[in-house]
Amino acid sequence: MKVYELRNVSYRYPTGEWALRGISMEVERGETLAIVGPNGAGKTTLLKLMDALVMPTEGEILFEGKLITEDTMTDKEFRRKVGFLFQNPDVMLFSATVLEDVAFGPVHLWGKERGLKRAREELRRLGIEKLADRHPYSLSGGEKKKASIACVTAMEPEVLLLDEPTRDLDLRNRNFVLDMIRSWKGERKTVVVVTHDLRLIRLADRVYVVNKEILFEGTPRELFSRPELIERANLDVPEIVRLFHELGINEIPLSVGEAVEILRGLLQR
Amino acid sequence: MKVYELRNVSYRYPTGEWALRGISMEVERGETLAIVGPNGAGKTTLLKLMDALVMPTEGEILFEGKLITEDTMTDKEFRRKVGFLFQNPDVMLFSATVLEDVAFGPVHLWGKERGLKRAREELRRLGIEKLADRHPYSLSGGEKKKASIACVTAMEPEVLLLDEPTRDLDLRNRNFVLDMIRSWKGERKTVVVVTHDLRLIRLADRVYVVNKEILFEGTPRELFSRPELIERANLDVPEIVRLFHELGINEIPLSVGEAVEILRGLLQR
Amino acid sequence: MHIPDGYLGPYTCAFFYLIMIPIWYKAFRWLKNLKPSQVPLLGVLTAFAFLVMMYNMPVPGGTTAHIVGGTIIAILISPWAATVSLSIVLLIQALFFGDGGITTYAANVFNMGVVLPFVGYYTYKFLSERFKLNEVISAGIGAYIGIVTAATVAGIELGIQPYIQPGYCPYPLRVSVPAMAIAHLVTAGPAAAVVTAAVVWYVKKSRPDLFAMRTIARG
Amino acid sequence: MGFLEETAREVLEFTTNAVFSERYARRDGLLQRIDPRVKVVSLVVIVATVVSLERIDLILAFYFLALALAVLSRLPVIEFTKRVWVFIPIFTGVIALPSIFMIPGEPAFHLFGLTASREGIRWAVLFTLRVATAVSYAILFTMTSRWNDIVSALASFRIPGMVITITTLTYRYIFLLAKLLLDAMHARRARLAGELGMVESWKEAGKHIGATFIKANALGEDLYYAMLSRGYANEIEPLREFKAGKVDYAFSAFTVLLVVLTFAFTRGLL
Repeated sequence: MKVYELRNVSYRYPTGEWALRGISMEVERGETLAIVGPNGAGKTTLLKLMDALVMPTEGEILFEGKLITEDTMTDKEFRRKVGFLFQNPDVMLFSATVLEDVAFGPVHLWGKERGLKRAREELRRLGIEKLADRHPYSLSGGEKKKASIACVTAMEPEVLLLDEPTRDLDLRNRNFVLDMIRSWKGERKTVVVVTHDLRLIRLADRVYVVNKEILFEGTPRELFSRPELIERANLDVPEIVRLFHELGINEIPLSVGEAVEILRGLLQR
Repeated sequence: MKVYELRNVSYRYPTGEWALRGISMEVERGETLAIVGPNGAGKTTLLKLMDALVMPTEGEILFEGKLITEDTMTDKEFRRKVGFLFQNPDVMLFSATVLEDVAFGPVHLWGKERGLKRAREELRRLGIEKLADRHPYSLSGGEKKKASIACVTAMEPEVLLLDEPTRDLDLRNRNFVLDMIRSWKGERKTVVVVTHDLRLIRLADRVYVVNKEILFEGTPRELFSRPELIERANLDVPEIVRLFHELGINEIPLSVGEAVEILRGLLQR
Repeated sequence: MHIPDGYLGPYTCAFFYLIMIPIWYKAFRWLKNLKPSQVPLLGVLTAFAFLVMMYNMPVPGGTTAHIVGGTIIAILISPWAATVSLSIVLLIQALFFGDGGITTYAANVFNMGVVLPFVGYYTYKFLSERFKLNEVISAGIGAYIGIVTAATVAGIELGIQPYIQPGYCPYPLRVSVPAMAIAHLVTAGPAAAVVTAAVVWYVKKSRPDLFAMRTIARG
Repeated sequence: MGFLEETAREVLEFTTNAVFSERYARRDGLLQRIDPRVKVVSLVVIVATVVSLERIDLILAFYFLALALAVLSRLPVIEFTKRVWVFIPIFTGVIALPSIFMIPGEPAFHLFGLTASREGIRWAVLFTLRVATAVSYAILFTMTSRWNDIVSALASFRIPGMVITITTLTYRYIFLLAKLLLDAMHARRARLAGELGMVESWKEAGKHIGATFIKANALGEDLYYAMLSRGYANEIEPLREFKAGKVDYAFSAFTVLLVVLTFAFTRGLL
C-alpha cells in the first residue's frame, strides 16, 4: 500500500523562487527511501511538504490515499502516525528539561499522565534516562541528537521523515543513528531519509536524486553505477566504488564486506 | 622556525569544566597540521587559543617565539599574520553586503581605500565578485563558505587556522576548499586545520589526535595504521584502509590512486 | 502601540523629539560601559527584540497591541540597553514596515523604549529586592505594569490632540486612554507578563551565568 | 500555536518585503540616484510638512507628487499604491469611520439612526488622506534605498559608531534568528496533535523566546570572536562614501522650494 503519493508537486518560497518543480513520487509502506541531492535542492522542503508543515503551491500530496490539506496540519491521527526528525536538534529541544521536550508530543496525544510515562519509557529504551532532567542547552551534540530522536519516537510513529540524521555526528553517534534506522527497517516502518551520508544511502531500498526536480529513481546499486549522475547530484562517489571503477571491475560493491569478498575471489584466481 | 609553541596549556570554561589539559604542541613554519578528535574534545578552543581570542588558564603559548598575552588580542601585526576561518560562516558575515564583510579586516589594517581595493581584488581572485553586493542572508551554504574564506584571505595571512572548513558542504564546494588548502600548502603557508574529513587529513604533513589532551602525534599514514587509536579518536577508518586491513595487506593506502596501484600489482602477480 | 504619522499633531511630535534628545544622549553615553564583547551581543539581542515585537493584534479605537521585548532586555541587560535596542527596532519598523511613523518616531521611542522598560525594570527590581518576591513573578508583574503604563501614556498623547489642534486623533482623553489601557490590560498585558516571566524563568534555569552578565554591563 | 504561526508569517513577509525593496532599489530611477543623506532629510521634511497640513487639496497634491516620484523612480505604480493602502493600518479606518458620526456639525446623511456630519466626513477624509500621503513618502524612501546606504547616511549624521554597529548587526541577524524561530515552530507543530490553549500557547511562546534569547546570546559570543579575529576595535565602519552631485543639489533645492511654497501658500502669503 502506498503511504505517500505526490502528484506533480511544486513549491515556491515566499520570495518567489521555486524550491521544487513538478515532483511526482511514491512511497510504499515499509520501505526505506533515501532522497539525495546538492545543497539547496529543496530536499528539506520536500520533507516539510510530506509532514504537512507547508502546503504545495501546485499539485497534491496524498497520505494513505487521503489528500493532505490545511486541516491535516492539526490532525491528531496524522501527527501521531508521522514523525519528523529535524536536522538541527536545537530547534527541537527548547523546554527546561529533556523529559519535557520528549513528553511534548505524547502529552498532547494521550494526556499528561500517560504522556509522561511514555516519554520516560522512551528515554529508557534509548538508554538516555540519565538525560531526563538535564537542560537541553547543556547537552553534547550526540546527546542532543539522541534526545531529539526520543522526541519523535515517543509518539510511536509509523512513518519517519529524517533530515540528515547523521550530519555533524562523530563515528559512535553516527553508528547509533544507523542502528536505529536499521531497527526501524526491521520493524517494517516507513522511513524517508534526506542524506549525503553514503552509509545511509546504502541502507535504502530505493533512492531519489532530487535537484528541484527528480533526476533519478532507482536502487542504490543502480545509482552508484552511474558516475555521471552522481556528479550531477553533487555526491561523493564511495571510495571503494571508485577503486573498483579504476581497477576495471564491473561489479559495484555496496559495503566493505562485499568488496572484500569480490577482491578475495579475484586475488585467489 | 617554529610558528607556534604550546607549553603545557590548559583551558577551563567559565562554567568550570576543563576544555583542554596539559597540551604541548609545536607548529613548524610552512607545515600543514591536522587536529582530529571526537565532538567536544576542545579542538575549537585550541584554535581560539592559537588566535589569541581566549587566554589559557594555565601554561603559555608562543607565536614566532613571542609569548601571547592579552595585548596580542588587539595587536594589528598578529591579526594580519594569523587568519581564522570559523566553522559557522554566519558569524563571519555580519554586514549588509559581502563586500563590506570582506573589507572589514583589510580596512582595519590598511584604512578604507586600500582595504576596499584589497577586498575587491580578493573577491575577484576567488571568482566570486558577483557576490559583492549581495546580502549574506541570500547566499547558499557554499557561497557563504567562499565569502568567509575571502574575509580571511583578504588580510593576506601567513598562518591559517581552519575550523572544520569542509563541513556541511557538498562535493563541489568541498573540492573548492580542498584546492584552496592545496594552494596554500604550495605557497608554504602554515595551515592548522581541525577536521573530521579524511580527505583533508590525508593532505596534512602531521596529525595530532586530541581529546582534551594529546593522544597521538604523527603522520596520517601512521595514524591510519593504528585502528585502536582511530577508534579512540572516534574517527571513521577510511573505507579503502579497512578494505586493505581485511584483505590482510600490510600497506596503508592514503588515496584511491595508491590503492589502485597496490592492488594492480597484487592482481598481476 | 505604534502611533503612525498623522495621528499626532506637529507640536506633540516636536515636543517628543526635544524630550528624546537628552535621553538618547544619556543612553548612547551608557553604551560606553559595554565591554567590546557585549556590543555584538547587543546587536544580536536587538534583532531578538525585533522578532519579539513582530506580533501585532489590532486594538479597537487605539493602534496596535503587542508584546514588547523592552522589559526582557531591561531585566537581562539594563533599561538603557532597552532604550538603544528599541530605538533601533522602531527605526527599522518605521522605515521598512510602515509600522509607526517618522514624525511620531520620537514619541514611539519614548513610550516603548523609555517608559516601558524603565517602569517594567524598576517594578521588577522593587518587587524582587524590597519584597523578596520571586524573580520570575516580579518579572511578569514588571512587564505587565510596564506595558500598561506605556499604553496609557500613548493613550494620553493621542487623547490630548483634540485640545491642542483639531484634525489629528479625534478622540478625547476619556475615550483614548481607556481604549489603549483596557486593550493592554486584557490582551497584550497578560501575554507580555506570561512571556516575560517564562523567558526569565527559562534563562535563570538554563543559563544562570547570563544573569551574572548584568552586573558587568551596569559596571 | 496561532500566535507563533502568525509571527512566523509576519517574519516571512518582512524578509520578502526587504528582498523586494532591494530589487527596486537597484533600478536606475530618479530617487535611486539621489544621495541617501539628501533623501533622508527630504523625507523627514516632506513628511513633517504633510503632517502639519490642514487642507485636503494640498495634501492631495502631495499625494500625487509621491505617485509622480514613484513613476520617475521606475517603481510599479500599482504595487506601490497597493503597499501604501495595505500599510494604512485597518485601525485608521476603525478610527475614521465612527468619527464621521461623532464629530458634531451640519448633518450630511443618516444611517441606523446615527447622523453623519459634514465636518465629520471632512475630518475623516483629511485624516485618512494625510496618513496615506505620509506613508507613501516613507515607502517611496524604502523602495528606492538600500539598507547599507541608509545606515551609511545615518553614520554621516554623527550618530555614534557603536549605535551604527548595533544597527548593522540587528539588520543582519533578524534574518538568521527569524529562520531559527520558523524552524523551531515547525518542529513543534510537527509533534503537536491538535491545538494549544491560549495560556499554554503564551508559555510555549515564552520558551521559544527564551531559547531564541540563548541562541542569540551564543551567536553574539561567537560573532565577537570572529570580529576580534579580524581586527575589530569596538566599531564597524560603514564603507560607503557619498559625494553630492547635480541631481542631489537639484533635489534639495526642489524640496526646499516645495516646503517654502507650501507654507507661504497656507499662511496666505501667496
